[in-house]
Amino acid sequence: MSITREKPVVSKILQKEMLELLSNGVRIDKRKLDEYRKISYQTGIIEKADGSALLSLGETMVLVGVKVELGQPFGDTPDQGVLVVNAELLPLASQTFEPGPPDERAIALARYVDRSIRESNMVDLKSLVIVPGKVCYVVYVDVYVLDYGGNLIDASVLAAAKALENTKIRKYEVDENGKLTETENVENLKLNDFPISVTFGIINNKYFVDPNLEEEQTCDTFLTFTYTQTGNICAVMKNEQGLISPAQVIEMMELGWKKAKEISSLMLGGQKGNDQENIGNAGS
Amino acid sequence: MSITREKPVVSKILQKEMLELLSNGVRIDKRKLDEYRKISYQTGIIEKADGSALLSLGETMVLVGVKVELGQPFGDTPDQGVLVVNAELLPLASQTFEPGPPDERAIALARYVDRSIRESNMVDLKSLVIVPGKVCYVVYVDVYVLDYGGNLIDASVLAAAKALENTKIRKYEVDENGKLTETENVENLKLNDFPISVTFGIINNKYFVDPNLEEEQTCDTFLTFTYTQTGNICAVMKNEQGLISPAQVIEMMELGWKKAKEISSLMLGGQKGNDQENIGNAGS
Amino acid sequence: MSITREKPVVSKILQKEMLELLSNGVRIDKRKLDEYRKISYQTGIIEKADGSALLSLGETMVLVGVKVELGQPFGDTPDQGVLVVNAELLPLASQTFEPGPPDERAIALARYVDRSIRESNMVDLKSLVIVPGKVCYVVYVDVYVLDYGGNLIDASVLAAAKALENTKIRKYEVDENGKLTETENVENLKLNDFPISVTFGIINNKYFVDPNLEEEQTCDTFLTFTYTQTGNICAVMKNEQGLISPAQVIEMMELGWKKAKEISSLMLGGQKGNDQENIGNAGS
Amino acid sequence: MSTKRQLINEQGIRTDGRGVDDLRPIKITLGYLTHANGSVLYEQGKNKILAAVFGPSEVHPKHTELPDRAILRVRYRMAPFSTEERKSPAPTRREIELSMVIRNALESVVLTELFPRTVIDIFVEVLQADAGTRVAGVTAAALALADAGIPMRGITAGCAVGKADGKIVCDLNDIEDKEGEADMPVAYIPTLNKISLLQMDGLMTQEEFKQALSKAINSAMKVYQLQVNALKTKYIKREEVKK
Amino acid sequence: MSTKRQLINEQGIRTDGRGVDDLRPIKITLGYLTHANGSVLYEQGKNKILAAVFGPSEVHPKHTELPDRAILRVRYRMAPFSTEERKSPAPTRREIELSMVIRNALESVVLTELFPRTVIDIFVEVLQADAGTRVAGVTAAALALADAGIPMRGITAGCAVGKADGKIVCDLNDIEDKEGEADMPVAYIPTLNKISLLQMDGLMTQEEFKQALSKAINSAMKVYQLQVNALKTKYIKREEVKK
Amino acid sequence: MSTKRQLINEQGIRTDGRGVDDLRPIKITLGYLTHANGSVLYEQGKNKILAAVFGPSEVHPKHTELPDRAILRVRYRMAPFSTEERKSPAPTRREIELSMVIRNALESVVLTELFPRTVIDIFVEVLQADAGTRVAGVTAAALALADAGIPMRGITAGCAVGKADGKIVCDLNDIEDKEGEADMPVAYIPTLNKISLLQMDGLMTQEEFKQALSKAINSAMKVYQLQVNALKTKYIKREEVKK
Repeated sequence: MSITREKPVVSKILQKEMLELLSNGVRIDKRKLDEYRKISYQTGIIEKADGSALLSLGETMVLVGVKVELGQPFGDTPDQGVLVVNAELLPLASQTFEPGPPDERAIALARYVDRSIRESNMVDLKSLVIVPGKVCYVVYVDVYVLDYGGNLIDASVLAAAKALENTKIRKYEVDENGKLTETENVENLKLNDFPISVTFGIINNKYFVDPNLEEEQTCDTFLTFTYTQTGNICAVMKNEQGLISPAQVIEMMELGWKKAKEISSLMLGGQKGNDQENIGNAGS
Repeated sequence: MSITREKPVVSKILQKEMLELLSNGVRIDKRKLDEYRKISYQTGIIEKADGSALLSLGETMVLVGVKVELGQPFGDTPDQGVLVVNAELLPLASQTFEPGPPDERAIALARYVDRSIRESNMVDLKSLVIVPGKVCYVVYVDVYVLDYGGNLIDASVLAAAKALENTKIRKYEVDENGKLTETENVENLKLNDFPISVTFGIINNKYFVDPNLEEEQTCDTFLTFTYTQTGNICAVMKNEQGLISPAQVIEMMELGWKKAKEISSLMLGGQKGNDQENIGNAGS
Repeated sequence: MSITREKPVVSKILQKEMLELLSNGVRIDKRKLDEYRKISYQTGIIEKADGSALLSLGETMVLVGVKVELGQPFGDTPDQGVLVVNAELLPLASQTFEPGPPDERAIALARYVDRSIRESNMVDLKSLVIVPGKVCYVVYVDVYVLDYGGNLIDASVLAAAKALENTKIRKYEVDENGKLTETENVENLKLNDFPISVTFGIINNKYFVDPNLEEEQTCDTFLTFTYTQTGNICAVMKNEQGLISPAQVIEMMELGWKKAKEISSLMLGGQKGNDQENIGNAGS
Repeated sequence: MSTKRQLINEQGIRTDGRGVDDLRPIKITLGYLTHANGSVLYEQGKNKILAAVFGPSEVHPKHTELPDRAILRVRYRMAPFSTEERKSPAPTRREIELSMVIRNALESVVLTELFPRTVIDIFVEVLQADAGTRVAGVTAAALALADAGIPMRGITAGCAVGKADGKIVCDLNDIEDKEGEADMPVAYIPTLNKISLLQMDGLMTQEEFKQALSKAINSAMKVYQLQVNALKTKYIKREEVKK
Repeated sequence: MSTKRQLINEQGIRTDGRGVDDLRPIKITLGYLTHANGSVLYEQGKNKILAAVFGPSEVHPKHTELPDRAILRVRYRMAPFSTEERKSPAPTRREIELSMVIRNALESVVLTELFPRTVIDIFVEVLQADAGTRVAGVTAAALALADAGIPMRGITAGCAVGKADGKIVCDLNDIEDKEGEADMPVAYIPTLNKISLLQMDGLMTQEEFKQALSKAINSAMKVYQLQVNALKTKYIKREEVKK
Repeated sequence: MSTKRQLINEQGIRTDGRGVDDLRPIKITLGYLTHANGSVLYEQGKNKILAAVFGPSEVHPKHTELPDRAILRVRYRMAPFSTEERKSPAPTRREIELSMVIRNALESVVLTELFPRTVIDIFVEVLQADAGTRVAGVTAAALALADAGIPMRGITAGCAVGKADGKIVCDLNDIEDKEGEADMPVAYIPTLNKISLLQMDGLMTQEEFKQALSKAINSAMKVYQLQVNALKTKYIKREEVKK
């Protein structure tokens, strides 16, 4: 059962102020309507993971760890490896997150991150087969939300993509009898793309990118687009209960691609040979 | 833990009227004590299932879908296929059914349907072995209660039997190395019998067949017999909390067989070469 | 989540009396500070188990059943059998035990019994391998708490050890192809030691052995040592929320060993060739 | 159920030496536990059933209480070591069904209307299983309720009958249960001449069913005598202690 | 998603004979169930979706009620026999997500503020699945809500569009869903010109996305006409009965 | 535990270059999170433990509150990527036990009586595990509680000692934990000279146990100094900001 949740109380005064500012094209934290908060990330900080990235987007902080294990391909895709995405809304990230197994919000988040990676064809699943139909790599992507300051989706998609980029896999040799031997070689995961997601908050028919926590609690609804590096759309999700006009959907799709290009240059900028902290600002 | 449930409230006036009518051998819906409500059924309506039947008994409606998959025989019966019965009391069937995993009522229903099919030897389990001890057919019978108007047991047993009668299985060829090849051939399940269950409601030492919803909420207790086509008894269950005298048990057993024969001729009447709607009335 | 539980209410008068007596070195049930309640046990009473022991310690009663099945060694210990300890705080043992899956208290109890057996090296896990890496014995130790009168840990460790001593395993022959054949031979489990646990209750910096139910409800905290037969310590656990001074920890460790030797002679006394009732008293 | 070996020989003797109408040895130990309000260890053949009762007690959560009577909470469980193959500790569908079946058998005999807004907890733990555990469980629960002083309309006595080698036999043992042709657990209150639990699975003719029901009632009467004796003995002991 | 066989032929005809903009046959049976307050059997191609509504009712547990409006509880489930391979009865992550997605689509159209401190239960049972079940579920739920007499801002009509063999096609069938390049479920309220559900996965250019959205809205309009006709027919029948 | 390789060489140097009494490098980052009332990232060797505190807050459900003090809720979890082999996200029995063990260690030092009818939530998330996580968790939780301004009787400092190659060593690393002969986690409150957590598994003589306890307390004192320094630094910074 999915059950209506009580919305967190945002003071009426704040809400009114927010709406007045918005009608003048400004936001309560002084950002412009199309301005992201500061994005920064570190990769490789969890040595025991095969790949990891800690990403902060304003006050939101997400840690993604990737583990690669051996497993069996699915029956209907014997020539592909397996990708598993899981998300945990840790209760220490927000008093509104309950301890316990992932609830519908965590599941929807994990499934959206999964779609963004899978449909963009980011991870080359065919390269993850070792013995077709028998043995393959299983790539576990665990999204750990550490601090919840709004816009979890963008932070999670970007952190997951960055963690996958950071992932190394151990190579195996297969002899003629199909027996596996672990080698000393490690390689990067073979990647085809780098998906970028852009989320809009919508209040009273006004939309803006990257809602922060207070905006998120006030918004009528949300719309997220994930773009490939060439500007294709690989995933879309409307979230929460409000309504959107078709015309605005198209406007957001176009503005989203503009923002995605900015974020992309930030995310891919310092990649080569550098696993250290990388701070940038996609805003303005 | 099995916990006493609050009985649904039936108005005192209705209850009094029901008892007065009963003492004159009549029921609130004008039926005689030994009269069933109208039974009708359709088979084969779920094309993606290997067998299916939608059966209504008065206001009660049950959909049974059968899926046949390959699996492994149990260790102690290497020469038999596997039969699995599951029942769901869908919350849309009644506001008294809670969403969630099957509760004790659903489990007891599934287990009674299982016993009726298994102990009547309806499904020839030995015919479901493909490679003894290794591969067999697993027959999943899923009982879906869509509308709850009393007497779920009879409706479920009959619908399950009808769905099994409607079930086709794909044949496999086994070569000398034990390798399986799917063929184009489909066959009917091999059946040995057709169990008929008859349920009695008992109030104030009066009994009658096929209680409807209001009667069910008023009854002290219930007694169900399942009969094979030759009049043997293959399953019995007293349900709910009241008491029954031994003499009445025997009376009901004998009356039950009379009703079972009537229901049987209705259920088996239009069988041959006809998977279409089949409406009949076992009452009077 | 581990959540603070409300302590059962012990009357203030009783509590006051208990403390006054303790300051004079006496206890509410007249025992001395270092005196155990009566311990008695019976072994082999569950014929369908491969080993069993029913042990009572004052009003506490614990039944342990051991089942030995075939299974697979863990990947990292291909040359060892498997030991699994489970504990159930049956709701009939105390109104404070809830029905349902084992809670944190039951899990902590099971894990402590496990550690006592495993770290003492009581069960020779290497002797439980049949085909290295492939087939081994899996020894299931199920601790069933029947009556809760305080000091479950000592009763459970002793009952588990006694049940393991009572355990017989069926021998298998392995042919050159690695095929197993069950033989008629049964043997005792190969044991290397017999762990004895000693639990202290601590109130107001006073400590005493083997707290009974009322003492347990009043204690600040508890400390348990498990000793091997040669006086080594193989497991320690502080339980519940109070504090202990380091000096007292060492005093208890030393006193504990004195008590362990007494209990040990009682537990091992009547062992040889005798599976019948065996009553003794480690106290005084 | 398919017959694999001879369960009754030419002299009418069963695999464990009993005649067709004989019950297995029964042993009743009332007040087996210290902390429960009522308890019993009930042994019938190799069955070892521990039953205990708590209450009437306050109901938590509050909204499950009933204004006009006590609710019953019944749990039937088999110990992991109670059966030939180890049973997983997680409750099976069978255990969930039998908890309900036992509760249904007890609801009408306990005078719940005397204790409105309370709960009576009944726990049936099968420590060793040897066929007929659900009716042994009802028998034991009735004894534990009596031991706890809970007023009842009558003492419930349970016994299973069944069919083995084509004959109706009383109080099936484990082999007869597994290899026989039918199993029929019955719980009966002799003082009321009423049945509170009745199930059957297997194959019987209608004539056999009649005979089986009659034999079940006779067997329950024998169990009832032992229940009454055990309760009397304990009551007399208590009275003697009082003097 | 990878194209494995031809989904649209040279004449622009799809595997099931439809043109790219055609919907599958739709059948609406209002009031299918007796006991629910509103219900419908909604069939679209081989999809068979049963939706039912109960309420507004009292909320249990009490603390989940809201002082200013009704809460919605939505459950979307697929029957074990609804798919090619049997689906385990335990809820999947997909079913949990879709229950939420459907609830979100309905929250803004139901006039929940008219029924403070109550709950409206909406059950969507997929008896047979044939692609597009979530939007068929929203369409069905909207009909069941109307059948139950729950006031709404407008009737929601759902339809999926997608991309197959490089073309945008309406109302994907099962093969197109599995082997096509993109799937885009949309729910739309024609009287408000608003979208209440929008998802997409697969690969589309921005131009294709625009085209797809426009085709989705056109398809939803067709569904809407059938919804309105079904509701009118039932309403007229009721009126006639009254005379 | 069986010794497989040399853990301490002839010069008394451990596999990671430490002497037997040396702790691993410790790094304390107070206020790591924005939304928790108190938080810390605690690193010890490769351990990365994130601890955070919320409260005192209202209790839901109401009936679990206590009239005379705050209740504590503690959750200890290991991230799936924190260990060599991926850990399933479902809580293990070990995590359930350790949540309780950590709660027990904190109950007596938090001044819960100051906040009746409230709850204090303490979350310990192991982002990377490298032996000794339960005591690192207590150390981190104490820092997060202090960071949240929750009054305590004293600051708790935890450290594990153990036995490797027959010697008592401080602050076991992962290899020593797995291949050593004993592991003994201890939490200690220096200002009270009291132990709040004590466990041991492995084999030690009584003499070794005494030595181990003494070394554990010395190690905890070192941890305590670092805790105090970190808290002072943050306090001074705050004061400076105020000026």
